[in-house]
Formats: sequence, C-alpha cells, structure tokens
Amino acid sequence: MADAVIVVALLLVAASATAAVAQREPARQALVLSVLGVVLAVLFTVLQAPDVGLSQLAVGSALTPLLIMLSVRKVRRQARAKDRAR
Amino acid sequence: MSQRLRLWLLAVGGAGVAALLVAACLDLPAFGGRRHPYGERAVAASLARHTANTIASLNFDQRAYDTLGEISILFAAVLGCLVLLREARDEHRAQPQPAEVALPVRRYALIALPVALLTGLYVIAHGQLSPGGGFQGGVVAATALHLLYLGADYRALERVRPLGVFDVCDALAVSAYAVLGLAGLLAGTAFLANTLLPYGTFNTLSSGGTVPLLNAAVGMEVASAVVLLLAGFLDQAVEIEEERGS
Amino acid sequence: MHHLLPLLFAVPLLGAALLVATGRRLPRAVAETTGCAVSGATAALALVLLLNSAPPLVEWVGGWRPVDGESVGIVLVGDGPALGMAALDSLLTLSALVYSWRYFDEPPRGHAGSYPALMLVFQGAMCGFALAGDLFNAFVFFELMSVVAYALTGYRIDEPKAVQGALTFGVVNSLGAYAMLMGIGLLYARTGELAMTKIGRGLDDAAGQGGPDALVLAAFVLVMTGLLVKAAAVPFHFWLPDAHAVAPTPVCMLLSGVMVELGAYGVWRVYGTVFAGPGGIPAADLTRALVTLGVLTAAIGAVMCWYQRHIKRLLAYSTVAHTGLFLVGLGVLTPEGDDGIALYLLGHAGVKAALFACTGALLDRFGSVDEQALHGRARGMRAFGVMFAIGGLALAGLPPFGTALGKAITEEAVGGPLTLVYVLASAVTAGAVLRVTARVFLGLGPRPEDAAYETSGSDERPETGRRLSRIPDSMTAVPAVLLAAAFAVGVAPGLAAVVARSVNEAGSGGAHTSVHWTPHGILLGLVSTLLAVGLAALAVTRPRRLATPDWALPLRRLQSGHVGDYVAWLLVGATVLGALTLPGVLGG
Amino acid sequence: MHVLPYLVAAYVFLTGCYGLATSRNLIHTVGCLAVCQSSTYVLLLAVGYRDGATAPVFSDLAPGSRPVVDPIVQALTLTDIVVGATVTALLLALVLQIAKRHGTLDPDELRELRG
Repeated sequence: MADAVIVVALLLVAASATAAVAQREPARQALVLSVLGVVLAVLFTVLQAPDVGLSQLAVGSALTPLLIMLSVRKVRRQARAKDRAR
Repeated sequence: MSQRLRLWLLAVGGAGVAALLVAACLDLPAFGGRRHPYGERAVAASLARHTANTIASLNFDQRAYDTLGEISILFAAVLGCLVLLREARDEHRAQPQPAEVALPVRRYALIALPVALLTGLYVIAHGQLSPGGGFQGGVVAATALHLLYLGADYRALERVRPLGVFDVCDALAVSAYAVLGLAGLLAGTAFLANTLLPYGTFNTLSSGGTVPLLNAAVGMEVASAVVLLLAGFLDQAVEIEEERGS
Repeated sequence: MHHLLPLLFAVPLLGAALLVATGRRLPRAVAETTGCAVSGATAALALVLLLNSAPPLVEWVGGWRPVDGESVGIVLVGDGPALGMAALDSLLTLSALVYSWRYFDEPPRGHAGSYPALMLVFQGAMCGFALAGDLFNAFVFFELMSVVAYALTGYRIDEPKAVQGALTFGVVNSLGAYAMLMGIGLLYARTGELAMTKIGRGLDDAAGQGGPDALVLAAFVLVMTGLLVKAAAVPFHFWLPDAHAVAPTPVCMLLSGVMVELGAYGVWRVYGTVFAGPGGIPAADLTRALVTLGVLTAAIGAVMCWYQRHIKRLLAYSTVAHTGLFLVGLGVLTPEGDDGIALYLLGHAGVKAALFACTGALLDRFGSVDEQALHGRARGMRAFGVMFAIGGLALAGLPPFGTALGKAITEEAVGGPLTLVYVLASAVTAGAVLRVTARVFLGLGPRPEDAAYETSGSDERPETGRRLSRIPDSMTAVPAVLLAAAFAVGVAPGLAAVVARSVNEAGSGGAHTSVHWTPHGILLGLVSTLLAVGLAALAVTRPRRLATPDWALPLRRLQSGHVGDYVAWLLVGATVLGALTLPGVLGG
Repeated sequence: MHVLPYLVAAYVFLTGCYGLATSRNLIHTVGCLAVCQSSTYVLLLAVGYRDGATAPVFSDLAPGSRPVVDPIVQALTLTDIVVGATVTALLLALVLQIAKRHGTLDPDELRELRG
C-alpha cells in the first residue's frame, strides 16, 4: 500500500517538474512551481520525512513562487512605464 | 553560438550525464534498504540527550555547525539582496496608491493572519519535540505577516514592519547562535558543544539542553530574513521607479 | 589549540553581524575600520594556528569526539594546506579591504557596513571550506562562498555588464553545487557516512577485491564537476571571465587570487581523502582526466588571454590558464608536484591580486580598462607602470619570485612535454600583461584597430563615484606589498621546505622531498620570461602580425555570454570527465 | 520499485538542465534552477528511506519499538531547501537589475559580454 502511494507521488513529481520546465511564461511557471512544491511535500511525507515536507510546503510552494511573482510584477510595471514614456 | 549548436551540445552532454546517472542508479542499494549506520548512531545520540525529534538533535546539536553555515547563507543572501535591490542613482520612490480590497478578501486575510502567525510560533516552539522547528515556523510566521498586504494595503504592512528592527534581529539571531557556540568553547568543551544546560525531562519543551535555544535563534533568523527578502522585492515591485527619460 | 579552529569562521561572521546590526547608524570610516580589524584578527588567528599545525589539528565540533572510531559530529581538519589556504584567503581579504579603504563610492544609503560585512562573510566562508573534513559541510561552505561572491560580483547594480556577469556566475556555479550535492548523496547511499576519511574507507570496504563500479564513477564525476566549475577548468570555465571582468576590483583580487584556487584545492583534498583508495578512482585515470583538462584549460586560457583588450578580462583569462597549470601539477600525483603547486599558488595569489589592484587604479583614474583606449594615457602613473611590469615578469616565472620557484619544481615533477605547456602558458599570459604595460603605461607602438567580436572595456564607470585625480596611498601600497610577498615566497630561506613538509604530511603520507632552486628551473624560468618579453615586443612593434588569426575566431565565439550555452557546456564537461575516467572502472 | 525513486531524481535533474539551456526568459531560468535543485531532495530522501519504518520523532513512539528512517538525509535536505530559497532570491534580485539595465530578459539579446 505504502509503495503504491510512493510510486504515485514520484510520478506526480516527475510530471509537475516537466510541466514547470515546459511552461515558459514566468507567471504561470510560478504557479506550476508551487504545485511542484505541494507534490514534493506530499512525497516527503509519505517517505516519513514530515520535517522536510513542512519546510518544502512553506518554502517551495509559498515563498519561492511569491518571489517569482513579485519579480514578474516588477518587470511588467517597468515595461508599462517605458511604454508610457514613449 | 547558434541555437542549433547549443541543442547538439545539450543532447551530447545530457545523454552522457543520463547514462552515468542511470548506471549509478542501478548500482545503488535497493530503495528501502536497512543499512544506515550513521542514521542509527544519530538516533541513539539524540535519545541520549533527551531530544525527541532526531532531526532537531541533528540540526541543533550533532551537526549544529552545518546549521550555523546555513543561517550564514541566509544572512549573507539577505545582505546581498538588500545591496542588489537598493535604490540606484537614477531611481526614486513613488508612494503607492491605497488599493481597494474586496471585503471577503480583507476578512479572510485579517482572520487568517493571527492564526498563521500563531501557527508559526507554535511550530518554532515545538521544534525539538514534533516535526517542525525554527526553519518551518520562521517561514510561516514571516509569510503570515504579508497577509496584511493582501488584506489591507502596502502602507499598513510598512507600519507593522519597521525594517530597521528586522535588520537588527537578523544580525542578532546569527550572533546569538555563534555566541552560544562560543559559550561552549569558553566553558572548556568545544565550539557549539551541548553541555551547558541540563538535558531536562524527555519530551518536554525544555528538554535537549541548548537545542531549544539554538532552535529559537534559527526561528528568529529565518523569520527576519524572509521579512527582509520579501520587503526588498515588494519595494521593487511597488515603490521604486526609474526616473523618467532615463 | 584545536578547539579554536571553528573560530576562523565564527569570528568574521560575528564581525559581519555587528556591522549589519549597527550599520544604519555607523559612519563609514568606523565601519571600514571595524572590517579591517576583524579581518586582521582572523588572519592573525589563522597564522597562529598554522604555526601550530604540526601535527595536524583535528576538531570535532560540538565535542562529538569519536567513540570506538564512530562519531555523529562534524570534523574539521586543520593541517598545513588547510590552514595555509585559510591564512592566504584571510590575508588577501585584509589587503582587499585596505585597498578599498575610502575608495568604494556610494555605500547603499543607511547600509555603510554592508560591503565590509559581505567581505567578512566571504573570508569566513573560504576559511570554513578550507578546513572542512566533512563532505556535506564542505558543500555548505561552498554554497556560502558562492552566494556571497554572486552578491559582491553584482555589487555595482547600475553596470549592465556587472549584473549580467553575476547572474551567469550564479546560475552556473549553483548548478555545479547541485551536481556536487547529488554526488554526495550517491556516496552517502553507498557508505552511509559523511566524513571524508570515513567515506574513503567505506568505498574501499564496499569494493572488496572488485575495484570501483559505476556508482563510484558517477559520484566522482558529480563531485568533481562542482569543484571544477569553481576552479574554472575547461569546459566549465566560461563563467569566470564574465564574472571576474565585471566585479569590483577588490572583489576580483579575492576571486582570482584565492577563490578559484580553492576549487583546485578542493579537487586535491577530495581526491586524496575520498577517492584515492582501492575502492576509489585509480590513479592512472585521475591523472588522465586532470592532465587532459588541465592542458586544455591552460591552452585555451592562454590563447584567449592574448586576444583580450579589456584588461580585467585579460587578467581573468590568465587566471584560467594558471588554474589549468595547477590542475596538471596536482594531476600527476607526485609529492613534488603537490609541493610545487602549493608554492606556485601562493606566488600567483600575490601577483594576480597586485595586477588587479593596478588595473583598478587605471579604472578609477581614467574610467576605462580598455587597452586600446588607454594607449599611452597612463604615462604619468610611473609607480603603477613599474608594478604592472614586475607583475607581468613574475607571472612569466622570472626567478626569484615565488611563482618561478613553484613553477620550476612543478615542471621537474611533471617532466617531458608537459614542461612545454608550463613554459608556453606562462609566457603567453605574461606576454599579454607586458604588452599592456608597454602600450598603456609607456605608449609604445601604433594604436591598433578594433576587431569585431569582443568585449571592449572603454565605457566603464570608475568605482569611486568620480574619477580620481590622485591615487590614494593605500591603493598604491597594497599592490606593492603583494608583489613583495610574492617575491618573499621565492627567496625566504626555509619557507619552501616548510611548505613542502606540511603538504606532504597531509597529502602523500609524509614523503620526503627536497624543494630548492635548481639551475634547470632557473633556466626554464628565464626562457619563459624572455619568451614573454619577446612576444610583447613583437605585439607592440608589429601589431598586424599577431592580430587574431582566423582559427582563433571560433574559439572566441564560444564565449558567447549566453547562460544556456554555459549550462550545455557544463553537461558536456561532466560527460568528458566521465569518459576520461571510464577505462579504470571498466578494467576493475 | 527498487530504482524508480533514483531514476525520478535523475530525470528531474536533467529536465531542469534542459530548461536552463533552452530558456528564453531569465526568470524562467531561475525557476528551472529550482527544479534542478528539487532533484537533490528526492535523491537524498530516497537514499534514507527504509521499508516499513516511521519518522524519527519519538514524542509519541517508544524508542526501539519500530524501525525509523534515516534522519541524516532529512537534516541535509532541510539545509538544502533553505539554501535553495536564498539562492533563488539572490538570483531573482540580479534578474531584476538585468531587466532594468538591459531592458530585456531574453538571454539571446544580452550581447555585452563576448569573446
């Protein structure tokens, strides 16, 4: 039973990692990365690593995507300001 | 270099590394094996020092020096980000407009905030007993503070987040960790030796000697580091603008 | 005494924390004085420990001394080479801080302490990496060192080149670090240990009579990839010129003078303690891999160095060429080779840092580091001209500089055609430096014309806010002292013997070697110096004859400044490394 | 099942490398680096797993009553995760400055450092 859950979690990790690389639009990539974070947290929990799962949840699915979103926002705002100045 | 050449290189290099990794995987001990000599020693050492969560014992006692290196990475990265995201010569700050927030969002954020903050603190405090600790709790508590940005607006966030104080906290937390290490040295044992305090009763909040103290220092470091990092990025995203015409 | 080892990391860290905590209120002069004082104190501590490092100091952090040979803690190894690297990086950090004394403009508003604080953390990280006896601990300090270096490289945020170079540096080095961590994971899976000596023993036990298998090979390749990225061996080297050419000058002194060399040191340490046993990588395979990559690195570094006009980039490529030479010397796995490289590295650190310091003075005086734009303009800076020329000659291996002694001993150890590589690589890089001296400081020769595909150094901003009309004394004194130190390495009586003894004690089981000047070595040193002077003279008088030939253009095009290219090269490099070490694994 | 977790780790690493090499946007590049790093977490935790074992937390588990998984790799992964987040932050800060100074985030259009 545990084995089956681990296999599913592993395959989900592989799939969401592929999606995170394939999604070339940064704002959407941030969302996919946070999905990857959640899936990894699940995998770590079934691998009996709750400590790691918890920090992956906090860092991988919240903090990192948040930083990416803020960067995207800054770049967009800058592009808009440039357009207006023109 | 052309796109095509790069893809060829990537294919060659990728194939080589893939072959290497697959061959290595086939030689690895089968998944789920029983032989973990260092792990078993670590569990025994953790129990001998009355720390219920072996991970906490590893991070704050047996391999506490790694953790010192790790919070220094955090400390250095925050310092680096503040330097890299400073206002350049040709930039200025613009006051952000107060934004209208939909009522349900505001309600949700303001209710979730104290809950998340308390969860963070609880997770920090129980680091040596249950899963969690300074890292996880610190990130949760610091991120929670930013619900204020979602619920109210940027200026409300700026009021509850005096950056100068967090700067000092950031530095103090790292110093506290290092000074606790020095205390071990001065007491005549070794740097970061966990021999200063009694190990306490197994499975209580004060068990584990200096583990709870180091854990608290890490919690403080992580929380202030995350606040400062997010502040740097928010500043860029909301406030700092380039001068017109440059 | 051994209890003091962790302080080499803790003291600069505490100093940095102090600077950050008080940074908002601190006047600049106080912040910089504090930085120098803490850095100096750490350097003094490193020197004291170094003098007491025979027999080697071993410290179990947290007092987790082994019980029945097993420990759960982290071990620090303070032997001669480790403490020597720690002392070298501390002294170099101190000189970089003195060099930037009141020189760096515009500390970020309200953060007067942040630049010295970053430098202090950098110093502590390099000490920590040098002392690490535990593989994961080495990774942690490797990352700390890298993170600080990215921030320092991008310090001048309004320079487009600086931020681009820093990002390239960051992406490539982080990827290298993750490869190294995967390697550590594989080694942990096989042996269940993290201390380097225990991993080595574990590999030998696991192999039994069989020798290494694919897992050991993969772990070796991954760990070495991380370290060779740091050491900038071809084809992992692309990030280095991009980063070193754009970083602030005092940071360049550290990056080129000691951080890259720490990568080579890591290769030596990790191979010697982890992979040297019967269960590791056979010596013949390591020699094949390191000598091949080293020769390639030296050749490409030297050729690219010759064709640069951006002076900092030129010096960066000369660092690439010299690390190639270091790798060859370490790769032959003889005690004499190790001794020679240790001395070469000490001399090179002083010379290279001094050359960067002189270039920084040019940048701040003229707002340019372009060889062609500066043609003849620095005639008035006589002291710097003399120091630049001396630096060039020392780089070529003019006796009795430390570089010459180290090179001579290594040449003897490698023997045969590899000697030629040493003579040529040092002559070409030194020739380029002397050419710059002749053109910029003496104004010799006609002004050359522009080529198509290259980075010019003319629209750079001085690092001092405004151009300096007079170079401060501290900026003149630092390169002079560094050159004097490089000279002292070659002539100080008994120093070479002490270095050799401590290196052999740590590396080759206390083999006895005699290291001293030989007529043969002096002759080779003079030959490469003459060659360098001749090349420089030819380039200045007949610039057309040595213009970029067609065969060198594709080589220059490889350096495209594109992160994606560099990542692809990193994978190719790992594959090449694997292919070069494969025969021993198949044979075993 | 014996090697699947290791193969997944290798796959994720190489996928991330592919993304890094072919990326057309530097923010995406940094995201791909985070993907590369997550492969190290998977590898480390897979190495430490033990069949039928539980987490090494003894607050409601009598010591010795059940086997536990290897705590070492968990401590290492924890460190690794924090390192990853900080590296991401630092690189994103650099990316923001590149966007300002070069006006583009496409690595193909950054032409300052060549030769």
